[in-house]
Amino acid sequence: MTTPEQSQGYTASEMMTITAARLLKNGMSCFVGIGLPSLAANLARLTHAPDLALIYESGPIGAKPRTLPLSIGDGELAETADTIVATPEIFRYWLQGGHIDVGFLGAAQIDRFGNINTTVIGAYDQPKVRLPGAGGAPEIAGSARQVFLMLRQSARAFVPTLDFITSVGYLDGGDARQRLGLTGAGPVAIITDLCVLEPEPPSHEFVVASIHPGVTREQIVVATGWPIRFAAAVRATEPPTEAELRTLRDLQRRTQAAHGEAHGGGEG
Amino acid sequence: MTTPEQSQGYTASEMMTITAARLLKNGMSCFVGIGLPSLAANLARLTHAPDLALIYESGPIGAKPRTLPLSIGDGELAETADTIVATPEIFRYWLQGGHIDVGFLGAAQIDRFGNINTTVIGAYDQPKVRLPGAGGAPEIAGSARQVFLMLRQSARAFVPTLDFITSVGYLDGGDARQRLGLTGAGPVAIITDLCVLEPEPPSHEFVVASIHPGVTREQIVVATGWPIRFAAAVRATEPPTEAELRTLRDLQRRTQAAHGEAHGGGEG
Amino acid sequence: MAATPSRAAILSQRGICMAEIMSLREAVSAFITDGATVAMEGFTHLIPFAAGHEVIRQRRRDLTLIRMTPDVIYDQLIGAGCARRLIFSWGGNPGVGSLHRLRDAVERGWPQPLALQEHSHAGLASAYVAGAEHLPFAVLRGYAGSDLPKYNPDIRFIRCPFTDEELAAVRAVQPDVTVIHAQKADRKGNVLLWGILGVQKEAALAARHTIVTVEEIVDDLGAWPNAALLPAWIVSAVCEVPGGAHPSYAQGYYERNNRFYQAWDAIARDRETFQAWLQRHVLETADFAEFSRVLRETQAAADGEGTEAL
Amino acid sequence: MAATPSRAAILSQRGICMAEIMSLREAVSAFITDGATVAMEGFTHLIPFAAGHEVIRQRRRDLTLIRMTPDVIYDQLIGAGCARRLIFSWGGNPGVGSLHRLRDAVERGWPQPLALQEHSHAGLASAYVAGAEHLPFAVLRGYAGSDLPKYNPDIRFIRCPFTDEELAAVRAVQPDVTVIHAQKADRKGNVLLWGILGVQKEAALAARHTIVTVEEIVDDLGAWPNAALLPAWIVSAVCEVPGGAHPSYAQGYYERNNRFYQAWDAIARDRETFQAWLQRHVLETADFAEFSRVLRETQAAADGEGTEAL
Repeated sequence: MTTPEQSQGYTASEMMTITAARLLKNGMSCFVGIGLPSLAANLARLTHAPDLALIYESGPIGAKPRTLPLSIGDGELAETADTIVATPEIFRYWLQGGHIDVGFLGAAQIDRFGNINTTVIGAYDQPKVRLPGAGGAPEIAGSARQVFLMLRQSARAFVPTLDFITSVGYLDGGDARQRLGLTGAGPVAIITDLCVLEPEPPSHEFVVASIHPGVTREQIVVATGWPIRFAAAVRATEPPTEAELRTLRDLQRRTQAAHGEAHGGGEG
Repeated sequence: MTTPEQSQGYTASEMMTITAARLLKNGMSCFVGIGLPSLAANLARLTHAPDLALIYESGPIGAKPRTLPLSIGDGELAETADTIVATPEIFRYWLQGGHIDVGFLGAAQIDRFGNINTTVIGAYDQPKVRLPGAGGAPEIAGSARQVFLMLRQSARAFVPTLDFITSVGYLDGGDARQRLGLTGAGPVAIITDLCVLEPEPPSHEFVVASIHPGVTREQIVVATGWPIRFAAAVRATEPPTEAELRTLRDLQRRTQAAHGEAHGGGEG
Repeated sequence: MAATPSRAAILSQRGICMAEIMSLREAVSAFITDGATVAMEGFTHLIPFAAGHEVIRQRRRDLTLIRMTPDVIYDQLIGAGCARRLIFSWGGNPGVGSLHRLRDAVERGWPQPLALQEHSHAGLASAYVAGAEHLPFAVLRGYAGSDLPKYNPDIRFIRCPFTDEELAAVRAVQPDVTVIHAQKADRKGNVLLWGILGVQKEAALAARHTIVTVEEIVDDLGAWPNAALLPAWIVSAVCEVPGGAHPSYAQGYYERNNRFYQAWDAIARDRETFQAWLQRHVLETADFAEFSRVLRETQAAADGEGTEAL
Repeated sequence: MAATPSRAAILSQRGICMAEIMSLREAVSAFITDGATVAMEGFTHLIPFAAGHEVIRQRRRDLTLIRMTPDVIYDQLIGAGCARRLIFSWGGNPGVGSLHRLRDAVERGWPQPLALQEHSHAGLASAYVAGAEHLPFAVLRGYAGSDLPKYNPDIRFIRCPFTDEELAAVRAVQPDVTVIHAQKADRKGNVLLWGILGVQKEAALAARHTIVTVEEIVDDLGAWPNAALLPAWIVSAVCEVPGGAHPSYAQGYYERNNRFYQAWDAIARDRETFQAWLQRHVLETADFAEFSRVLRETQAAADGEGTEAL
């Protein structure tokens, strides 16, 4: 039996990465975490957004890595950056200062209002799984002008209630975020391997806005831990172009050659 | 008639500068204003304190100027410094951070507790003379581990009551400074062209501790706007050595040749 | 000063920012309006004199000027009647003495009264940091025992929420426009500066718009690691103005003209002398290149006469 | 953490500070005591692994460890039983996954319980800044809506004295000892670093004592303008330890050993494997040079066997 992926000539992961990359506009400044966000942002830079300015929390501004970094502070980022500033400056002058157009975040758990958990599964004091923790996420979520969230969709990750709120989306919805006085607009899209979700005003609950080719509504429902809703007019995600796929695969091939194995996930 | 200065082979200004320079110990870090403090600090560096680290508020750390700067940000300071940091860093990380051993200040007016005025003569809102203002002085006076004050002694400058307190010494004396919670110990010496004054515990009123050669007590009394007191055991300032005078005059000659005229005063 | 919400509103409305390379005349005309709050920074080094002259030429009025050390650049703007308010921390002619136009405005209200808001260097530098950090205030160990807080409502005292210690707080400065001079920009508008940096980066990041004049525009900045570089996407306009920091200096390009600073004392001391100087050198010249030619002529004539009248 | 007054007291008692060049063994022995608060910083780049090993060799106990990204260096210290408390902001193996020794200590109290104080990067970076600035706290736009402040008493919320806006405050971190690795020092003890700088300068300036390991000690640093340079008079000890950041990297000297980070996952996942590794590579080696020799041998053997057991 042929899987949908094989029949389509690209994987769900590739569709997710390419969809995320397309959301980045040329000339934007983008605060990038390691893993999927870094992959998508660099794909955008290598395709339609050559002047996308990539900022990594370790200090590089305007990094143009030829291969994907394994860690957030790889030498490749430092060597290709326009400049490198100290970490407090990145967070205080550049992110908090209001100069980041897009913040790109992943998560272990996410809820219907785009709040995320990267801290702990189970109780904080008696964790079932101790996750790496906050990193740059809480302030990226608060201060970037817009936030894109990017993670694989599953009922384990898309939960009705987070075990721990590490970083906020729209809290419990409505104007709750606005009342916090955050300077950034919050998450405007969740990009998954199945679809793109967008917040629906006025509740700001995330609903399915665009479905990737070959994916069914049923698949999305099953992969979501809450009763997921669909927008009135759901779009069909454009399939990857030849150029997008080629660039993405070249980037991953170069990276694999450099690091000796597939690019790992996680911030760092 | 021969003036005492001529008969001594050096001027009162030279005695003042040399006395101030002697107070600086090798290896100290010294926050330097332009004018007399810069002259004295560089003399110390060129004589007994080669590893004196000079910090200028414009950013140079470890400046080793060959000629005296006219302004606090001369290229000569930048070119000879170990490094140059931004001005906020100088004040927040280095001075406030507690890394400055000695702060060196001048003043237009000073009182018996070592408080100084560099802001205004007359009322603040209707000034008789508008002086340049605070500059780095208030926080140098507060945060340097010790402060040296340096100015020519006259009843116009050594006043019973300041028109404006720009920067504090011991306020109204006793433990008033301590109660402010300042991290630095405050002024430990006022070096003038006539003598050295030191704070007398427990009041911290400045009294004459050392008189320069050829100066009489009467001269000091006349040049002080309050009833100046003398320490129980007043010392006699050591006259300049040949080496001190030669180094000082060489420095001033080099400076004059570089700037085309005598070194001006005032911070900048 | 702009309140925080309005800046946030502006940020959220702002499209993608990217430096445009344009003439200084265009930049001043596009971004500096009457009544604006303007910071022209540069601590002795890289003072944007050319931009100051252009503001005078375009006869901007009622500006609130921010600068740690007003220096001769603001003495000229104040004497030319461009300013109604000054936020500063040390107002002298470095190594020379008074700024006479500043004093005339403060002491005698000529050509118009000048309201002062006065800080220490540490206080104003911290206020710029707060502006760059998009915070409404900064905390410092400062002003304790000083009379300055009595006259500046933007200095207050707060308590540490952990130790209850008392500390000073200063309100952020958030200029409408910051103007700085730098050594180089590339053709995309990325800006490189080095040497004494003052508060230029903070002033640029704190402002809604930043105009940068540069000594030269090059293909490749050739920046070293950790260089002080302002990316094109936080800069509004880049203007090539060689010598544009004169009589201040640009490390690697030319030295400070100390002689001009000394001569300024005599020029600025007297209202008529100042006005004649301003007329001939700034108001009657088309741009900084012409200013520089006229200045060289006056200076050569002064050399011939052995006087200091520049 | 040290309260502010005691640091002020120490500062006022301190004589003239000047770096001494000494061996890493001497430096750890002289400055790091049981129970001390220690920050070993370096954001992916320049992580002071050699110093971490030396602390394990000298069997220090009950340390409070501070580090934004604990990384493999703290996984080793925690697994070796040196720490009782960790202040951090992201605790993973970068690009690989979990830090298993950290998780074992937190989830199962092995080899001893580890108390966590947890920040965001912005929060902990700001706490270092406050430490460097000798302020008891820092203000930031942060933590709004997050659960982190519920579990960290060193995060509170304050109001702006000018605008009444609510902002986060974090207590300063002031390590007893900060340890960093840098590229170069000169013979006086001035230290130069470049590339990714992390919070090293802040951590160094915030500490009572700073130990710096360097790739090499040279006659002339050859620093460019505005370089990240720590003068000898804020450094306690400089130790020449070539390769001392491995498996992290030193820009201009060697690259990150990504393979070691990947292999660490298997080593650290199991208590016995970890203990055997620690015994053979750290506890039974005399210094970092010997560690490096042993590691090369293990690595060569693993290559021969085609396994990842380093």
